[in-house]
Amino acid sequence: MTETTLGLLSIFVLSVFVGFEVISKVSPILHTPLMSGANAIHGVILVGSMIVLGTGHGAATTILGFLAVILATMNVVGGFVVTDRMLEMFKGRGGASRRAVEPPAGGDRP
Amino acid sequence: MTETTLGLLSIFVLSVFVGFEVISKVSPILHTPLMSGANAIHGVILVGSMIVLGTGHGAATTILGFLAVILATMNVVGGFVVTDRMLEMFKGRGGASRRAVEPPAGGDRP
Amino acid sequence: MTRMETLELIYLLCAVCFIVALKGLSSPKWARQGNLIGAAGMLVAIATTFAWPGLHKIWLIVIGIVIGTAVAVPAARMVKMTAIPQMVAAFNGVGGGAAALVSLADFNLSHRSAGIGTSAAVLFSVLIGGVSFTGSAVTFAKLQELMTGRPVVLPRQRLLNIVLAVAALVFVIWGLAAGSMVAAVLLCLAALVFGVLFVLPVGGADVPVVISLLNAFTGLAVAASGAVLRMPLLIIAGTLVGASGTLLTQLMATAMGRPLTNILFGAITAKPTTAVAEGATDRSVRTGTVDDVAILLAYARRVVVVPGYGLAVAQAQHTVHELAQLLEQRGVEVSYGIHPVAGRMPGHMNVLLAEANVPYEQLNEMDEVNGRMGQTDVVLVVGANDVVNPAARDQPGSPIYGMPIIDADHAQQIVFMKRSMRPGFAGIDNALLYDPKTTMLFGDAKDTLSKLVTAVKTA
Amino acid sequence: MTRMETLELIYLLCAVCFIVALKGLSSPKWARQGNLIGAAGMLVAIATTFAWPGLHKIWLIVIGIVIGTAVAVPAARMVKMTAIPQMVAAFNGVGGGAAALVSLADFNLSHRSAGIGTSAAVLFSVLIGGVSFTGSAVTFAKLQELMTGRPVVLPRQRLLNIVLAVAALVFVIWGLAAGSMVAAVLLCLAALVFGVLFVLPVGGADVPVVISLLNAFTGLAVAASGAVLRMPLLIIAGTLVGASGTLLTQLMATAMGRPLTNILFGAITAKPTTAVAEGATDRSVRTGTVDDVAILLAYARRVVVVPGYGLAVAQAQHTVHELAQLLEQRGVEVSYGIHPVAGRMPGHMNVLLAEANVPYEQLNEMDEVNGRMGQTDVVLVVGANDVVNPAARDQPGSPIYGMPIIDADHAQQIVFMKRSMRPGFAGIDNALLYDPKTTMLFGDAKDTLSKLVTAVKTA
Ligand SMILES: NC(=O)c1ccc[n+]([C@@H]2O[C@H](COP(=O)([O-])OP(=O)(O)OC[C@H]3O[C@@H](n4cnc5c(N)ncnc54)[C@H](OP(=O)(O)O)[C@@H]3O)[C@@H](O)[C@H]2O)c1
Ligand SMILES: NC(=O)c1ccc[n+]([C@@H]2O[C@H](COP(=O)([O-])OP(=O)(O)OC[C@H]3O[C@@H](n4cnc5c(N)ncnc54)[C@H](OP(=O)(O)O)[C@@H]3O)[C@@H](O)[C@H]2O)c1
Repeated sequence: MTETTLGLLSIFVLSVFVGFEVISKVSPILHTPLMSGANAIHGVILVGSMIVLGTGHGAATTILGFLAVILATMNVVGGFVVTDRMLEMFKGRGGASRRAVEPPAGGDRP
Repeated sequence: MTETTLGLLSIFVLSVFVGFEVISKVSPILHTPLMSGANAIHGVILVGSMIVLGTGHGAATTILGFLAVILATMNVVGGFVVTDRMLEMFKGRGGASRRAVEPPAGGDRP
Repeated sequence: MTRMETLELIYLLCAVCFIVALKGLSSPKWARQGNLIGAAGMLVAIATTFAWPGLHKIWLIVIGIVIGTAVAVPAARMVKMTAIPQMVAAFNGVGGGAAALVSLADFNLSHRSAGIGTSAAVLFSVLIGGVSFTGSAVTFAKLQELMTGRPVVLPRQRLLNIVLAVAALVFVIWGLAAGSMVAAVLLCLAALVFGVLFVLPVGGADVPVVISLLNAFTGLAVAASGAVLRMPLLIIAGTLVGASGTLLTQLMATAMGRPLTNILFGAITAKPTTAVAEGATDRSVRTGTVDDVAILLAYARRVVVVPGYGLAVAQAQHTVHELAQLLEQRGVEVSYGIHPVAGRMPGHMNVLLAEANVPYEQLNEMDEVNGRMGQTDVVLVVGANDVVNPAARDQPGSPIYGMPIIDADHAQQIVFMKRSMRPGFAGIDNALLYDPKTTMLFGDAKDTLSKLVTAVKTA
Repeated sequence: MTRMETLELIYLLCAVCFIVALKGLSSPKWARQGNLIGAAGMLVAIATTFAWPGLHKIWLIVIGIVIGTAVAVPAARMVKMTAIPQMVAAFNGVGGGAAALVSLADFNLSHRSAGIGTSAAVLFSVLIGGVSFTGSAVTFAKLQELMTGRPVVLPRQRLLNIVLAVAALVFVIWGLAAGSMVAAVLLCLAALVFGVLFVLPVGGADVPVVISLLNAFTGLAVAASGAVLRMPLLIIAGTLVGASGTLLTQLMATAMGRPLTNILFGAITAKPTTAVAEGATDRSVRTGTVDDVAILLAYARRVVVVPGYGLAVAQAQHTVHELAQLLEQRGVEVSYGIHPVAGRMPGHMNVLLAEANVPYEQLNEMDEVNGRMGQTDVVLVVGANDVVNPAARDQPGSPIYGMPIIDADHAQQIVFMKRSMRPGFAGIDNALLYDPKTTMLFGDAKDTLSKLVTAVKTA
């Protein structure tokens, strides 16, 4: 990858704003699923783990990378599955009650 | 500048999200000042105009760049001044009424 | 850190200022600070640019900035509150023009070597910036009443549009394929013509929505210029405005109760409307005296004031507040019914009444007052017209049909303060003026209100 | 487009999926779709990575992924709803560990040539990732009751903390100055110890807030690893989680009514509390029968059900809903008072009751029920304890002092369903159990509720 340091810094700064803004309207009901979903998302470190393991050399790097792949996979897979299980509970609700949960403004479409 | 095309694209995409999210809670009272303030912000094209004029060469570029500097300056200066004039009107309000205007959630700090 | 990296770092901080500024501007409490933070970021960005490696013609740059400032500051300072929308339009248009010029100027240097990505960004910026430039000029002319506020559809406009679109497409392909400067210039000219054609058919009442849209356009043009120059600062700032402007346009259109496509293309696709309310002028009108109305108000239990554009023209906000205070001292419950598009810009009435120190609690939104309209004794319509026109509910053929209105006709009595029977912004007749429940008080709103204040004092 | 650019473009789309996922997850309507979009983006990102130029040891990678999946899927599928928080903690901890390992592994290759910026990112990622790893392990142990849920302060913990901090600082400087792998490994070890010391003093009731904080930590560690590898995807995703996790932590702490610093460092800085409620056990308790309570409920006008952790343990959500429906058929007004931190995770009760199809309108937030508590005849506390403990209002020395509670003591009658007089999560006595207005119904919540249903039917 050839991004400049300042390019990466810009991406970081903008992501901070997106991260703050995007969840600023969350209802307390969803605190736990949101935390769990976010938890799954940082499992993207699996991509980094794969690259380090797959392009590195030497025993130490291979061992560290292999461990990282295992741990990161647990993070990703477990994270999404557990979040989905939690959210499954909400699905039983009918249209009416679902509408009541929605914030009134139109701005909540993902 | 040496950013890669994909770095710039990432910055663009993230900015789209920031732009949408950051104003999604605006109250109708503020539509016009917000529009006017945003108008001033895109006056940042002045920076581009200065660079094109200052680093370019040839008569055509100089003329185009010089015109761009004038127009962009009008955009910046006029934009901020007129927005400030509009917002000045709101300042007369006391603390109590101001609190009433505020959205209840704590998420509105800039 | 190289000098360039230092510059980029400062620019990034400026970009953060812009984000914080937008965030501030969308909260009543921090709006003013937000604007100042944006201005500070801009100042730093401009000052920093003087340190750009290899920057020449410093004096020319300074002269350009001085000229621009000398034109803009007096204009922005002198403009009357009621003329602010056209001022915003003007400042927006020059920004779009600048974005197009920057791309053209850069292309003039680089077009032989430019990659297809850069060429695309140049052409996009030229196209959108050009549309924004002349489009804003036409909105300015409409709002400043240099031309009619009604939708203007040129003969054969559809054909013209199609021809233009084809031409633009040809120039774009040519520009992309050959990196040709000539194509870019021709595209710019086409964009300028297209900007005019785009805004002409928009009815005056919808113009603010178009200003907001053109504002978003300029943002995108600036972002594209940023891509041409490969500057993150311009990309971030331009995209921010492009995205937030698009959302804002949508919010405004919603407030007017009209889909965006209708606003933009309504006049072109419309069938000639049958003149629904024609011949209504021979209906009778009840004219009241100031004293009649003073008594009506003084003995009412609940009064709703509906301010409109005429209040702004007459600068009657302080007087209306005086009247309201007087009535309240007499035990009358007074509130203001603020239509989201009363006046000539969204929030116009709020700004004016805030200037007159009307307490925020008394400013009710449309839905609130409508809910209690049945229990309202008198609606005092001060220089408003379209926002209480029942045609928006009743007459599907009307240009304002579908716009939510303040249901003044559901109250016991309606008092209109205006100077004549002339229609409002939308240029259509208002049946409510002829309603048996309505009393007309002709004259300038401020004059009439001062007289009312005196009369209520003695009532 | 080069192959690398194609990969980067796909990664950018995946990053967009993650943003959309977070946005979906914060809206009740789109939460589940949001999670699925996130999962889809992740799948694409992982699949794409197999096309990374020069990727070797594919089989080792696949084996790693298979092992990880084989461990995680059953764990995530089998876990009981009540144990979800510790599950989240565990998955978060391994993520932090992976981030630290990735940085270490990359540093192992590059440390001789790494610039100071890269070294700093490595050290940051190792430090934060390590803290998150052992910190999460301790929270897991606390919640899974492998150790006490009470705050644990080691002897001389302050001294230990200072020593560790100094050591970490030395390793950081060493690592930065010399790009030393040894320093990085030592820093990792220090971070692992520090993670333990960081979470031990946190009281069990505050653990979910700490999980959220560690979640944000892992996000930042992943972002730092992304900076090491210069991968925008990791930076975006990690930062998103870091930022939103920080905000979420703040929101959760607010819901518990306790400042974050108090939660994290309260136990270390606290003076030894005088045992305020000791010796209270000899006070008398009124035990009721199911039939008494059935009559009480059947003839009440207004009943508020306050569910708590015990409801989840007993899996009594369906039974309580049955009882509520029965009472409503008899004309009793029933609503649920949901405390934001009832159960073991925020929203725990909402999730459970939604599972039992309780209509959303009946789920009232704390403030709503408190407002009408004076007009409530019976509060039925089902497996809750701390969330109705008046000590949070009255006893400044209490560990839960300052937490907003449901004011069950303001109602006419209180009925507690629990198995014993044992305290709840916070491990403190509840004076309300001894209140003259209180009736105790001992036993498993589900059993007792089924008996109540039968009794109410015949009442
Ligand atoms: N808010 C926005 O965003 C925005 C922007 C642009 C356009 N618009 C459109 O503008 C209209 C706003 O409705 P509105 O009801 O506020 O205004 P309006 O429909 O334009 O009516 C204003 C009325 O004020 C009267 N008036 C003018 N000067 C006056 C004075 N000195 N003293 C007393 N009366 C005076 C005029 O009648 P006389 O001439 O008889 O006195 C006119 O009928 C809507 O059609 C809206 O769509 C809104
Ligand atoms: N929501 C969160 O985010 C979160 C996370 C972690 C901790 N916490 C903390 O957890 C506490 C939550 O308060 P809470 O009132 O919901 O719970 P609690 O204070 O922990 O009390 C739960 C009660 O349920 C009873 N119980 C357990 N199993 C039962 C069963 N099978 N049948 C009937 N009763 C049973 C227990 O008493 P017996 O043993 O006598 O039956 C216990 O007193 C707060 O301190 C909160 O800070 C909250």
